[in-house]
Amino acid sequence: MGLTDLANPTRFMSYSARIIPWLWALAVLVLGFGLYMALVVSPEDYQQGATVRIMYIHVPAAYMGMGAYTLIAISSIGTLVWRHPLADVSARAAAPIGAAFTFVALVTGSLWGKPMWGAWWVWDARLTSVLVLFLMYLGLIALWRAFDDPARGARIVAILALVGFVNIPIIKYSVEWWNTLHQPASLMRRDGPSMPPSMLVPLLVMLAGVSVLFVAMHLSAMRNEVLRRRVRAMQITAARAAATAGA
Amino acid sequence: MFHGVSFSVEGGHALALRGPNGVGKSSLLRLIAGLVRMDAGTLELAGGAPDVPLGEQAHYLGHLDALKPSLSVIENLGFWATFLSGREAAREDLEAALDAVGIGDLASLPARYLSAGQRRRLALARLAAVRRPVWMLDEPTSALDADGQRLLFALVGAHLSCGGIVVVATHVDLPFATTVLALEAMR
Amino acid sequence: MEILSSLGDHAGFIVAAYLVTFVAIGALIVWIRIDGAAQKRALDALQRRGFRRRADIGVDVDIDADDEETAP
Amino acid sequence: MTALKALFARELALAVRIGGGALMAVVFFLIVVTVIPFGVGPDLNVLARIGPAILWIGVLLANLLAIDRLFQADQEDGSLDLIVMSPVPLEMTVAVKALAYWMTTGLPLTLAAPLFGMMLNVPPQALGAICLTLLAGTPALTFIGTIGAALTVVLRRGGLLLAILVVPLMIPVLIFGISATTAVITGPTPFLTPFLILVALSLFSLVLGPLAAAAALRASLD
Repeated sequence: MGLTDLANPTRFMSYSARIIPWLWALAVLVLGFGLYMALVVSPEDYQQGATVRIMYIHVPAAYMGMGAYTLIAISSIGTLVWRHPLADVSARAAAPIGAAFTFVALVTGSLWGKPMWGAWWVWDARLTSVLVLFLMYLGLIALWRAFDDPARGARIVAILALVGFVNIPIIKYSVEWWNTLHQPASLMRRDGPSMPPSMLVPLLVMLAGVSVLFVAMHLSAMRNEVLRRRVRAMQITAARAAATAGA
Repeated sequence: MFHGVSFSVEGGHALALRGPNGVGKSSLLRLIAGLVRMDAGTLELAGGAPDVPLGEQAHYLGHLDALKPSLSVIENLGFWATFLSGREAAREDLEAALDAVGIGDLASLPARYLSAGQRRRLALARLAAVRRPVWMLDEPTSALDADGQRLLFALVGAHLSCGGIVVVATHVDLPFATTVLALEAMR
Repeated sequence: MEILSSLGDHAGFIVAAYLVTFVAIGALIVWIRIDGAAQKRALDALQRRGFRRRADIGVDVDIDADDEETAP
Repeated sequence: MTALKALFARELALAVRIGGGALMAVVFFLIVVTVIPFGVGPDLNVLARIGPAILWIGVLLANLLAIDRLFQADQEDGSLDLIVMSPVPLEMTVAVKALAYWMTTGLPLTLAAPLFGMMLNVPPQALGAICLTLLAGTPALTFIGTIGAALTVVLRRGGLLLAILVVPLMIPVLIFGISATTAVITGPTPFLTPFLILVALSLFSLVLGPLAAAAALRASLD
């Protein structure tokens, strides 16, 4: 079932209607298992003690925030280059979800930082980059809402999304240059994660769980978006019908 | 802008303002409506409420339709009916006004989906929804199709038959506007 | 609750973090559900009034162009 | 009275619906709060000292952002003519529109300020003071802003000019707002004196704003 098969909205609606319940079930299962491992099984950190458990939601949320923006960028290419009819639907559905995950990453990061650094918010490199990403999400959503006609807005927002995506590495590098207070990125170190497996496994399970949850939410949001466009098309028809019928 | 302009219109009659573009037909309408300050001369509605300025006893239909795209058709009309009359507008009256201009079944649609003609009719519905003795219409037939114009003439006819006054700036001959005030450009 | 005591002295922060996450993601899921229901209701209302969706004039023609659903 | 209630309801609906700019000011405020540390540096002590100033100036600028559309939107679609012609006194109409603008812009900014204050490491007791002073100050910012909005209603690119016109009038509000806040942090001066002056400024602008704005609207429609 290639991407083009999904191009047809109704086929997408019928396929997604079948897949979504299973996705929700899988998400609940994996997240339940992940939370159990994160909260109960995994050991405490010798320095931070129990607060390290916040990592099990902070890191997946931050990854999901990044992942969603990447998905939006890919969808934007779909809108601009392949003119895929569902590309804008996918991007528009992903933005609020990505923004929510980024917000969660910010709040959990702040809560995680308070006991360690003694301040609610520390302008360290990674948290600040996530904050800038959050602002870019708000920009995308605001621009989408500024257009009434989704077809016209799609291309314009797609350009903003791509421009934003290209700038993410630049922002990341410059923010790190601006401040190197944050502890070295343990998970992304070249020589592999420095975390013991007993911590890494729960983290990866949580990451998988959150990803499945994201796909379930994203497909549901896409369905809403398709319905919203059908309502809009019918409202236009209603107005035209009244005009042509000379009622 | 004007000088030596004087006119009078009895109840139940309509006055048509004619003249080339830019001669000031719209400005004269806005002046009567009280939107523009009058340097000299008097403006008086014999028989109207004495202390109430003319503008508050008149409807003004300008080139713009005063509609908000994000509000629905009936919300737009409901707002103006309440705001201009000071009383809560009953839904039946609003629906009746919408039917009078032929867009009754678009009531719940957002106004952004209306065509120019339909928006013009929604603006006209304001006149049907709130009773005011004097109507000032600035090229009311613009953007209206044949059916729309028929409804407009019916509305104006009803208004005139119960003693209302209409002052209309127009380029087109209107059946209801018999007496004409031709404005010439200043030499 | 044995878990709470095992969270050590910073238990408050951990609980707060998980709480915020559940509330935020939960609110998002609820919003998606509500939005879906609202769109379906609007769609039914319009369809009940007999307006077919296959709009030859509709702006998003490509969205509906190859659609087989037969409106009532 | 029902007419003003209808106007208030319409203004709120317009701000909240798709095209409306209700939360736009809060996002702009967040951007201001985010950008300044990139300039000043991540040092928390510096940020803590200038925190209240960043918050207040952020709110002042964010409040100015959408206020030029307060009358211009109505003027462009013809609503302003009907509003001026209606039996409802123009001063009351302007006051109601300003109140609706404050509810959808000033209030969210005031509620967001303590949250953003935490990002600037502003001490907790000052967060309360900031929220209180903004609650007293934002009405003044809004009502003074309406004067600028009315003055520039017919100008094409009024937004920029509006800021230049009214920001000088807002300086007293800024001064007493920040002095009341810093009174709580460093505190030789008591909190109450500047705060009460701030409230007085707000009440004064509650009266001056609608009067001046209504006069400006009538003049610009002429």
